[in-house]
Amino acid sequence: MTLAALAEIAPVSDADDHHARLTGVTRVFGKPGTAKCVHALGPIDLDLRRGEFFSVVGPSGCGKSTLLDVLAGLSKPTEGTAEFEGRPIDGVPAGVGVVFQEDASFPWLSVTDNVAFGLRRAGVDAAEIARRVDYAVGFMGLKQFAGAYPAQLSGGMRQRVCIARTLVMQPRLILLDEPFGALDQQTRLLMGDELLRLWRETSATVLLITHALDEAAMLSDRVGVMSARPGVFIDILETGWEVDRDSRIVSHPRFGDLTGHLWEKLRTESLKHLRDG
Amino acid sequence: MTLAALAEIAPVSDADDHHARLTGVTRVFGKPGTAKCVHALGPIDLDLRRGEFFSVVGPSGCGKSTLLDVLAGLSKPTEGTAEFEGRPIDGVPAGVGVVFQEDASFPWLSVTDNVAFGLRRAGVDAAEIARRVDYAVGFMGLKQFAGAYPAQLSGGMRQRVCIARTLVMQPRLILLDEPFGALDQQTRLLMGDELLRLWRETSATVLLITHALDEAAMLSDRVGVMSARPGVFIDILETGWEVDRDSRIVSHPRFGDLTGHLWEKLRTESLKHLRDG
Amino acid sequence: AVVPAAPALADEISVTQWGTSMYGAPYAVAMSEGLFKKAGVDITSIIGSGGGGTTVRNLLASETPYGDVAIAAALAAQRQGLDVIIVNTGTRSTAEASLVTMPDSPIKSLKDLEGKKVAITSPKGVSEMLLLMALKQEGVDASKVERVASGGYVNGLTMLEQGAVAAAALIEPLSIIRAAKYRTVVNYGKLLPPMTTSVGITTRAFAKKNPEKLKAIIAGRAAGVEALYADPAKAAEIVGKAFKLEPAIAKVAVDNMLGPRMWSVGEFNQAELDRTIDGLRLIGEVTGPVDWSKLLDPAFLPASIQGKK
Amino acid sequence: MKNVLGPAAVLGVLLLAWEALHLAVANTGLPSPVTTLVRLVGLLGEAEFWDQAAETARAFAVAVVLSTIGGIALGILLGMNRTAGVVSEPILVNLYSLPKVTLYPVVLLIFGLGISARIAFGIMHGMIPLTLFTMNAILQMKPVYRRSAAVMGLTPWQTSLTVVLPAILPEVITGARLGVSLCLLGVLIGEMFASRNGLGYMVMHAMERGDMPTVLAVALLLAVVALVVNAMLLMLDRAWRH
Amino acid sequence: MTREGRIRLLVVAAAVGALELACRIDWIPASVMIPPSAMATSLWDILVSGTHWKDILVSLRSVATAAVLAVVLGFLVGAVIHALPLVRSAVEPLLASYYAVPTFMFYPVFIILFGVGPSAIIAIAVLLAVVAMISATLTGLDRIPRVLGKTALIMRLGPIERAFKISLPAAMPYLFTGVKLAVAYAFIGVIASEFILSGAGMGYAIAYAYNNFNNREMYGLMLLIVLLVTVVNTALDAVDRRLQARLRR
Ligand SMILES: Nc1ncnc2c1ncn2[C@@H]1O[C@H](COP(=O)(O)OP(=O)(O)OP(=O)(O)O)[C@@H](O)[C@H]1O
Ligand SMILES: Nc1ncnc2c1ncn2[C@@H]1O[C@H](COP(=O)(O)OP(=O)(O)OP(=O)(O)O)[C@@H](O)[C@H]1O
Ligand SMILES: [Mg+2]
Ligand SMILES: [Mg+2]
Repeated sequence: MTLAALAEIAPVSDADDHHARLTGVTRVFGKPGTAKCVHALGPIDLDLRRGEFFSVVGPSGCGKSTLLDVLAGLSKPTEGTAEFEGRPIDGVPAGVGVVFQEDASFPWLSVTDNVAFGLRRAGVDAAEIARRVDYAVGFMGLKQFAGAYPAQLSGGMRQRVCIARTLVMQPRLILLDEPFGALDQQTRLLMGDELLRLWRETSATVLLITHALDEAAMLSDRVGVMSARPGVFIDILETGWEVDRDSRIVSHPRFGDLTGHLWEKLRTESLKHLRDG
Repeated sequence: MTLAALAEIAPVSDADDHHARLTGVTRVFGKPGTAKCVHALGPIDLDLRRGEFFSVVGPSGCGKSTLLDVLAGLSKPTEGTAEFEGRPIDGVPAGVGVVFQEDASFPWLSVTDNVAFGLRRAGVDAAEIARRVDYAVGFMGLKQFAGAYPAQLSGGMRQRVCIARTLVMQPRLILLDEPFGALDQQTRLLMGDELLRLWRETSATVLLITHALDEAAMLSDRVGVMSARPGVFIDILETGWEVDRDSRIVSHPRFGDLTGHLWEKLRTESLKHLRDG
Repeated sequence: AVVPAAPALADEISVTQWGTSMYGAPYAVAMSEGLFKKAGVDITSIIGSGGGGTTVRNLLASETPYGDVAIAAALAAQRQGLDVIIVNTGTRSTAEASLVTMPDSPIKSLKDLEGKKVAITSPKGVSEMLLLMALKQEGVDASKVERVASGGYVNGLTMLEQGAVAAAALIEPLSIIRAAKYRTVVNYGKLLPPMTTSVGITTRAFAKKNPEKLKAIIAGRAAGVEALYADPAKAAEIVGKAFKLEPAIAKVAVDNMLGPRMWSVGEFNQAELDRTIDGLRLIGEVTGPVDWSKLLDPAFLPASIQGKK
Repeated sequence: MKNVLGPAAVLGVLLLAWEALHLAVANTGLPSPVTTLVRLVGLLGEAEFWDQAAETARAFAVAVVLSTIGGIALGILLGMNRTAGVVSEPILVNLYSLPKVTLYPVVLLIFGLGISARIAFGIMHGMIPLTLFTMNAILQMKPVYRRSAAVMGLTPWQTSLTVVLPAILPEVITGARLGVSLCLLGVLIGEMFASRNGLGYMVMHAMERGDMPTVLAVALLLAVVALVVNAMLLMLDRAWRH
Repeated sequence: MTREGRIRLLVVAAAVGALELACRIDWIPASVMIPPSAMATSLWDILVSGTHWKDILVSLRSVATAAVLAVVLGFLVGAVIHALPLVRSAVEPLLASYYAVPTFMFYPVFIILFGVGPSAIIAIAVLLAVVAMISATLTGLDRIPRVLGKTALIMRLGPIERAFKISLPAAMPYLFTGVKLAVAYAFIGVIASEFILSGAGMGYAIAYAYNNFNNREMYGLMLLIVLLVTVVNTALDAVDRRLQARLRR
């Protein structure tokens, strides 16, 4: 398989198939024209296909988190439109779950209470809460820490708590903002395995933001490569993996091709960022 | 090229060629027999060849830093012997430079003063100090930040200051303990390029500890893979790269093979660590 | 508007050094014997305070703004434009104040203090005034006696014990409690002629609005003074209880005041007033002339003593 | 248990040092610890003492309640708006480090000599640290908590109650600990300077009479009470910070 | 000046203006408070006439002495406690509760020990201030990154050189926070003791003016203290901020 074949740009999928869609989205911070005005993102056109695993890679500060905020309804696009399941995004849409880059577990709650938090606020009945929390805690391998508090857990464990907390809400679209950024590479690859398992079991659409090329290459159906700020997609790559994959594919020859290709695209963009100190 | 060929275990090099050597080194913390006693490392046998670039990868807490401490003379082995340039290591040997995982730049000194710190103490004359500091600062791309204080720099920049500070002392053996652990992957790959350039220019022996398999695969002549605690080498891999390499080799097919092989060796070891939370 | 909040209890009056000094004895007696009630006013309790201006501030803030205060404080209040008038005399002797030294000290008289240090409580306070008056009376050059402000009588005694000063000001009942530890150099009550030391004051507005109540208070106090002189033993018992003093000490304290007739029934005595003003001039508290006509108002004194001057 | 033993040992050493001091400066009126304790026991048997203690306790309690409510409310108000917070912080810090006792006459002039002056003075001492801690806790709360709440579809009210409040609570408790201590200090200073009752007045009165055992007995008692109250808050603090 | 700085200035100016107005229209009676402008002229008169220079100097000298003593003692005690973990674990809970102890009540003891006068007052102030410095020293020594210690070893620094060239500068931002607090507490300790207990100094002068109904002089002196504290605080804060900026990583 040649690089040219890999780099084929994904065609815009037809309307029925798309789950979330950004059209001409830009985001500018501060008053336009003033010195503090930052053009952070866009214009971005993006179609997330229902059920796909889509990753976004890009240099630091290129607007990845901003993109996620727009999809999560946490931030309004300056221009363009964002829609989820056919409806324009206005406020946080039901059915969207988010895992943030920073550790967002609540230190004052035990693991179980953390995971149950959202369900309790939503007024789900107790038996159902118990069932779902049990499942999520078990799924994320947190059984033996169910009563522990976040301070007693490692960073990786805490991110699992946050993932479980999102998972119990049964989102149809899961947005993850560099959820494993603080972990070392080996742990990250293993967490990637669990993410894949979760994706397969829930059949949700997943958008993963990451700075790790190997993570993107290994986990995704498609990888979007962003330019330095203002971030636009300079490439969208189909990986062509089976649904039934795991971290062992890093020894697959195509994996090397993929990361190599991604790195080629990103090297100059990253250098731009690095030069600014 | 097959994996079998890659995985060839390095033979013990002959005495003239070795630069530093660990023989049967173990390190146990705490009183043996007590509950607090931790067998952190070993037994380790290691020969560092003069001028080679050797990387160590291993799961979290397997004893990598402990190994480095022994080589740096910061920690005495419980058993076994450590020698550098033919002499047993007792205290910090002259000619060894260390860059730590944590940011060790002095926040109260400017970049120039940070880099000059060691030289000033050693009583090198002013003109020579200026020359060497200038060179090192320029080499690490810090020219425009020469007067800045560490707090004004990004994490990557600060690590460069520490590298420059080690560099000016003209060490013959450079030990690096996950120096880019806190940086994102793309920045890390770029820093790797500079490390390679430095290694070629100084022709020092380099021992790099890292948790990033791609970093190890791309930078090293040899990669030592450690088991979970107590860490022992379960594999030592020759990469076979040219001396004149840079981060673009990540798209080389052998790069994928190397990382894949490393990951295969490490996956089970990392899982052991992850399970303990 | 920010209005000074008044204590809720009605008919509370203020007495300086209540509980520490003998100024308040007549009030204790009058309250205990129901003499205020007999005079037509119900005094339920006394607002005490450290003394000086605080007492005046307190009484200004209270519903029944009458108080027994040091004359210096009354003058200071008037000087600062506060609308107070003096309506009766409280005490007229300095018998409770003295100057002491260590038993083995070579200081025998005020003369011996030349070139030495003496502890007073605070600059421009009563203890300094009395010392200066006594020195003047004995013809000792005051500039040769260094006065050290100690902040309080006990502090002065500590300095004395540590040898930091040659003599220290002292006051009853402390001087009685510690009588054994020191030797008295001079008892001001014996050395200095009588002078007005405390006065009853009120605001002009209150006097105008409640002349009857004011008269009743003064009359009640006067009755207390008379009862005190009539039966000192009983008075000592009452004071001891009110001030939480041991009975024996209270007895001595009251007895010491009988000779110099410390408590005035209330009448004004120009000579005694002037003496105090002379003393206050010595410490610089009073500089200009004093216009008594604006300050004093004898109209509220009991008829029996109004004429006496 | 172990974390009581250490401080107890330190207190023991302090008592010994006191005794040594007493012996060293013999006859100057510094009572020995034993004398002081005897006096303290005596005091505890006097109705008069309890009256004064109740007076202090009342002022202290009201001051604590008011400064806690006021401090937290003001802290939240200032913390909700970054500009308000940044503007007011140095002013508050400056007020904190001001020797507030010099302002006591103003308090007296406004409130008179009653209990309200002492309460006001206690509040002046106790409220600022709480305001500062609460404000900073809100300003420095991890933004991701609020974002998480938004993503989970919480109403602003739910967010304040179930996320913001527990998130800032440890800081608030730390502030309260300092605030409570300073409240007590404020009330006592007020009583010492101008008052006719309360333990501060009692100490001042005893000082005037040179009654050192009483001074030290009351001071000791207050110190112990303050330490105990503080230790309890400290434990609450620790318990909350899992 | 930053936007916040300007707003702050405006807020303070508005508060002072409001006070001035409230006093001028007699909403606050003159017997309670005099207008800020009158406070300022009173302060001017006090400074020009020189009536209170002695008190001012006495207080400032006491504050300075107490602050220096507290900083030096606090640092030394802190360093010693830091080196003895057992002592530390015993002392630390007490340090945390320390401010609840009404230090002023021990004044008579200090008079016995140090005699009447500035020394006893300085002792109270030191007692109040020293704990802040001890705590800051402990924090500072704790927060020296371990890696700097290792770096010192790698550079083969001796213990003295290490203390002066690494430990001290690394702990400095924390130590300075202690210095800042120590100065503030020294101020509070000295002025408050003078106010309640003594016969000299600015604190006493204010109490005296209060007792003699001299509102004008009282408010002049109060203004002086507020200004002094503000100036000292602002200066220390500027240094503190600069040192803290180093730690922001
Ligand atoms: N609220 C804001 N106001 C002004 N500028 C902002 C704001 N939020 C983000 N920015 C700027 O927008 C740009 C994009 O920010 P964003 O956080 O989306 O980047 P990112 O790709 O997520 O970076 P990273 O990889 O570091 O997480 C950055 O330059 C950032 O400084
Ligand atoms: N001073 C010590 N006392 C007791 N145990 C120690 C000490 N230093 C390290 N250890 C233990 O020894 C083991 C190895 O530590 P080391 O820091 O060498 O691991 P590492 O491989 O560098 O880990 P990481 O990847 O997290 O940096 C760990 O389990 C650690 O807890
Ligand atoms: Mg981001
Ligand atoms: Mg390590």
